[in-house]
Amino acid sequence: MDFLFSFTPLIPLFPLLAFAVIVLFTYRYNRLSSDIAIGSIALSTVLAWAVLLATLLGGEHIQVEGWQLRVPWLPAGTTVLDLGFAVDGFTAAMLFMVPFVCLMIFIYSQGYMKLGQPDQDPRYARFFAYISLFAAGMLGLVVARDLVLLFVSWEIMGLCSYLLIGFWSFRKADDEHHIDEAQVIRARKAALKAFITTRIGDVLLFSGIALLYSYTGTVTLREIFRPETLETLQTISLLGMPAVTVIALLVFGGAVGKSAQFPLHVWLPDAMEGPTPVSALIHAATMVAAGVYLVARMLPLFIAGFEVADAPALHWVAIVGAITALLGATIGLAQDDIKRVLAYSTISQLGYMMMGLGLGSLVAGIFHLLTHAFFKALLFLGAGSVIHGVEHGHHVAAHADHVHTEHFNPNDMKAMGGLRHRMPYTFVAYLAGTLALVGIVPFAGFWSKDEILAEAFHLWRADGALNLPFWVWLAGTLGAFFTALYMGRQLGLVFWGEPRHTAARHAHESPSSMTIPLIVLALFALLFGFVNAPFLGSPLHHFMGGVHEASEVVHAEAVPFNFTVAAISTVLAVAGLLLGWLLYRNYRPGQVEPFQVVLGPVFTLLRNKYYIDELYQQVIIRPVVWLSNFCFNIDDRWIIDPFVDLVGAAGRVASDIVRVLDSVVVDRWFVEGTAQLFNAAGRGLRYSETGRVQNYLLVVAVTILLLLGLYLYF
Amino acid sequence: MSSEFAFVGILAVFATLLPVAGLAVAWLVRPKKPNPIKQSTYECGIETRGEAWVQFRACYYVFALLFVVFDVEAAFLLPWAVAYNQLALYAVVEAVIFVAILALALVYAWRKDALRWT
Amino acid sequence: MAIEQALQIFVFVILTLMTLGGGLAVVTSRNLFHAALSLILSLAGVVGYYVLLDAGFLAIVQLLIYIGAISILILFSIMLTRGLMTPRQVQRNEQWWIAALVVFLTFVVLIVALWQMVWPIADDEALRTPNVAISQLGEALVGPYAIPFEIISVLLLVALVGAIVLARETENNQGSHAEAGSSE
Amino acid sequence: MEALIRWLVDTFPPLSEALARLIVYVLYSGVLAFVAPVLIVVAYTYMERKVLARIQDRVGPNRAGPLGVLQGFADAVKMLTKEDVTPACADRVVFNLAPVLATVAAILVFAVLPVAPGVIGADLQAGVLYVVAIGALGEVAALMAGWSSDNKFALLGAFRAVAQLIAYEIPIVLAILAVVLAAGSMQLGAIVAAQDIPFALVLPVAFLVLLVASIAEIGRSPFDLLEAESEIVAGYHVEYSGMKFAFFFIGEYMHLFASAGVITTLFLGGWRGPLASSDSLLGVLLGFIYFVVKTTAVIWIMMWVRGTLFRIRIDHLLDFAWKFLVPLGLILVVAVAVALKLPAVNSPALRWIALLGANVIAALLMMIVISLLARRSRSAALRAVAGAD
Amino acid sequence: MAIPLSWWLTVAAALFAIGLYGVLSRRNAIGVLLGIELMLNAANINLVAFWRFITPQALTGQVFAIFVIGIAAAEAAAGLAIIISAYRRRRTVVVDELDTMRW
Repeated sequence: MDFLFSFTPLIPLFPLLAFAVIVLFTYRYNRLSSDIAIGSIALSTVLAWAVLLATLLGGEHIQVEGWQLRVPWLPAGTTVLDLGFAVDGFTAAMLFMVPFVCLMIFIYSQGYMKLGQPDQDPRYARFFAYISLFAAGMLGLVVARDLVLLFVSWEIMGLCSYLLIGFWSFRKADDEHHIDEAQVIRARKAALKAFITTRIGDVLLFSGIALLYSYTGTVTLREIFRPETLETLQTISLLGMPAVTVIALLVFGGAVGKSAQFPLHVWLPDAMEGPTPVSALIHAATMVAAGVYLVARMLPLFIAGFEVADAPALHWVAIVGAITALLGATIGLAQDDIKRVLAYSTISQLGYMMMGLGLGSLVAGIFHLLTHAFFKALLFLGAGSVIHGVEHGHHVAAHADHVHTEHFNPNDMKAMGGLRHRMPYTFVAYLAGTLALVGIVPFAGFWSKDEILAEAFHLWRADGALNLPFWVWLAGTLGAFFTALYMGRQLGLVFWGEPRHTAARHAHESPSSMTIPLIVLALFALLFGFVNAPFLGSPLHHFMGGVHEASEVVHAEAVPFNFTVAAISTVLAVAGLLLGWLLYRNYRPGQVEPFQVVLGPVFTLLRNKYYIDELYQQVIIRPVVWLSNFCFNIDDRWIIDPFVDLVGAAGRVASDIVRVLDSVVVDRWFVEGTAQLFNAAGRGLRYSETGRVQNYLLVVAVTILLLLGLYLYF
Repeated sequence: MSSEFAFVGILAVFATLLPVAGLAVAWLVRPKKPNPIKQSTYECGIETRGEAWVQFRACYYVFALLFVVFDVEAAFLLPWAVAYNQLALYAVVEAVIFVAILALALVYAWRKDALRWT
Repeated sequence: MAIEQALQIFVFVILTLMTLGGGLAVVTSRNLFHAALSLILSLAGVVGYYVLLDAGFLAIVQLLIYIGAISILILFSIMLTRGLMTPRQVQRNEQWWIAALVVFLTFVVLIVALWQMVWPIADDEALRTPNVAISQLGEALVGPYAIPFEIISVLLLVALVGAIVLARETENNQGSHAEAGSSE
Repeated sequence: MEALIRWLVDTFPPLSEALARLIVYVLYSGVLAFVAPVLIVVAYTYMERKVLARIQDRVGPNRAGPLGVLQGFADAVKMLTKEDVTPACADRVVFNLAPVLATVAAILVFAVLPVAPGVIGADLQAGVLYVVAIGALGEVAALMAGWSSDNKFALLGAFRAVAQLIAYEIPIVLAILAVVLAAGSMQLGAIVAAQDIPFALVLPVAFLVLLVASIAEIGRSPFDLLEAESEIVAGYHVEYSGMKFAFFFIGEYMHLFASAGVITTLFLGGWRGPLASSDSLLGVLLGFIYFVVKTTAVIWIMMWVRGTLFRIRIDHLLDFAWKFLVPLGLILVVAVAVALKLPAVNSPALRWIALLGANVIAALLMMIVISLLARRSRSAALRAVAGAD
Repeated sequence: MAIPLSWWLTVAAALFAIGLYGVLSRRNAIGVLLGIELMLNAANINLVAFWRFITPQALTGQVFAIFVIGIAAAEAAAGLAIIISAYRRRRTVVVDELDTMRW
């Protein structure tokens, strides 16, 4: 048993090795580097599942205690920070999903990047290097035992997201791949935006970790969550609130940044500039999930806060989650770009997960995270193959009539339509993903979303008051309705109706390397729900629930299946889906958007994303720029330059004085004076040299006499 | 120690007595008829001319020099010779070097033809 | 023992007369040859001193080297550098009276120093048995004093070479001198 | 000598040991200073004339006294009565002092000679060196004589005499050094004791060198340039006449006997003979007889040499000394030193063989060197001749 | 032993003084050399006297004296050679006339 566990450190290591090998050696040979990347992630998947198997077999003890390995590596002052790997039930679950999804996406991107075809992406190997690094970062985060390794992998993911979003930003205009200059600029801006917003979150996270370390003296999660350390944290008050709450909020800030929750969600839609597999990998399955994983991992901290303070951090998590869910869902309604719709859908789903965690139920949140990873990855890949097909169609069209039409955006849904006949596999997979996302009964989405709503309903029912759980439940159900609405709209626009553009007409199915992963993901999206189906006794609950038994704060046992909640959510889901589908089934190009007719001004609001981007632009970016200009002026014009000139002038004056002094005093008095002195002395002494030996001897004798005399005298 | 030399001293006294006595007797006995001719320096009959001039020969001085050098060498080597039986092998080497260096002096004089009797 | 000591003192007095008398003669005599001979007399006196001081070997070495070699050398150089019987010159240069004064004062100072100083005379027993066997002397010469032993040989070599160069160099002058001599 | 002193002390109780010693010393030195010179001069002048005559196939002095034995005394009387002329501008003091010094130097050598077993004047620790040192006084006497007689020829003679004496003193010293190396001590008594095998057989080369050098030191026969009649007027004692000249003559003969005595002591085993031993009076007498016989033998050799060899020119004489005898002496000393230190040498017999071998090697080496030099100088001379014509 | 150390030192000092006077006052170069010889001998006497009275057992005194004699010999040889060559050159050995080294 233990032998299997010893593989854990290898899981993140293989992709990291792949990254190194590709970057250092094989960046020129595209096929080889992609094979290495895929091979490494496949190995990691196998190892991860072996570890999963070990934890399953290990039984209760392993699931709670978990295995850990301590490697002292960074001597920091007196304490030695040790790099540790830990696996428990919770980690095992993640280990099941993350590597597998990465594997599917790697295989998909091989096709997406058109390996071997004439217009293969010139920086193909580099792409695989980045995603391998990203996979290593994500896996490292999952198996990390202490905050340091967690933060390091967190940063790696941030870096990779920046690189991958901006992947098409280095393209030279003349490249035959028809990425236009505007695209390049947008990509560059999006990458920068993503990096800075997540960076804000990271700063909060880092300060949280720093505070935690300063108080508890350790970074290992296990030591932090020991009851007595939590007590000490509760007692210490910081900024008027108990320290544990402040730290929890800071950590949650990090999660908000990374998982694009309400205040810091602006970067995710823009992140769609990156290649679709990137979006799928980073902005659907793993990275954004990392924030949720972090909060889940630090849940005992939040719970400790829950006991003490009146406005505990946990409530804030739930509130932000709810707001984000509603926000994401509503904006999704008004988007034209196929990937942006999915992006806002991801934001709302993340909101759901935060709501789940906010209610204190780890299992609900994480279960939703797992299911969401599968069907959201599926949807993104599906979108990707749609875009791929449309692009291909556009090429064919362009060549056929030798006319370069004005710029054509393959992502624009308005230009698509009627693809269900042209791209059947993609259509089927996309349909499965949609059903799962919306939460139709037998599919994964239903069980996980319902779990959260049931949790909320149960809590609300427990104490009856219109308290937070009630609002959470309400937001959840409304969200579910809006999700179904925009997914139906998307289906109608993309797959139904007539192709509204020549490109759509010529679009055709993607190659097998892209469709196979779709099919596999589709299967998972559909069947994964049963992992935690209540009627099966919610096995996941047992498998993961134990982790927080120790904290016994929040009711850990699975919430009984609540029929009414399920009924309400399913009805709303089906209604939304049908409504969307009907409205947009045969939408003709140029026709006024039905929603617009229904919502009117609200629709334009939604289309502009509640003007949040513009708000930030005015409120934050402008003042900062002004401030920097101001400092520059102060520095250069009014303080430093004059000071330098002053020093120069002083130096010149001093040297003049010295010159004068030197010529007058030194030359005239000392030099000539001494020369004359010696001259005179020399002349005087000359007469003593008589040349006669005996005179000298006489002098010698006299001196000897004198010396002897002196000697005797004393 | 000094007792041995006592005999030398006494012998020296007696040795000087012998010629002094002899001369005294001779001085008493012999006829004394000094005359200028007899007292002139004997020049195989030829009148002496100028001072007694000696042709300065460098070699006289060189011989004296070599004599001094070898004399000092002998004085130094004799104690070594006396203590020779008790000394170990290194003594031989040292003495050989000593003799070699001074032989060098002789060789130098010889090569430089200083020994030539003009 | 009384006779022994009386004898020694008597001999000491005679030797002192010889040495100091010879010394004075060396210094004051007009004829250089007489000066050299009185030097020999003085050196003979020193030989006697060494005998009295129980340094037998030293006495003989002094006799051999000083009287046997050096005085011969001196006599040679006297005869070689001056014509026979040069007219009597006053042997004292003009600064002799200063020298006399200084010398006398030095002598006085030395004597005072001697009498004031308390010499660490060895104990009587050691005084009685002073004789140092010549073989000990030989061992010392080759043992601890090996280096001076070798250096003295080098010194003699150097002196000889130098002297020969100076003397020989006069060879060609001698030729000229001879003509000069004969031409006079 | 010690035995005598003890005998005296026993027989005359009032005598203290020191006083007895004093008396004995006075007696012995008296004998040496007065009796010995006369006897020696008389005997050996007679002997010399007889030997030379025999060599030149003539009778020699036989008029004065039976067989001419009294010839010596006749000479002595003649010397006493001859007028002693002192040159006008001679340096009177030095002129008179020279003969005295010459005689004293000769006599002083006897102080150290072990005439008979136990009978020795002063067995000095550095006896051998004393002999050499006293020899040096002779040169001073020569110089004094040459200088004081204000005679150009005398001075020239003195210079040559001293040059010769100097040249031959070094080989003597080196030969003696070899002997001291072999004997291990400088005391003549000890050297005699060390000569179980007479050193002449052990160190033949040293013996020859000493013999030749002594002959030259005395100024006899082949090297008698000093007072050779046909040369520059009888050397430095040209201005001497009468008794002063006699003392030079006595000095020379004493020096002859002394040198012979030294040679016998060093090389022929001095008084050692079959029965000679210091315990009995008879033994002492026998020792003395042996000593005199050996010394006479050596002197006879010298006279024989005088009779046969021709006179050597001054520059050959000096070259022979400096370029042959001195190098030979040096090589000899080194050879003996090395031979003694050879690891195998432990028993006396082996020492004898080693030393003999060393001497032979030294001689051979010298022969080779000399022949080389000779050939080179001869070829040079030939070239010069060839070049000339 | 009859003669105490101080007598020896006195005699040596006297000899030294005489030698010094000779060096300072003789007109003839060789005269100066004779003076030097005297001074050297005076030093030697002191050396041997000290050896005899202070460290009779040690050998250093005598060995030193021998070396001094040896060195004196070398010194005399060299000195006389210089004087002779000076005589050849200048036809004089009077020290006063040999003063070319003056200003």
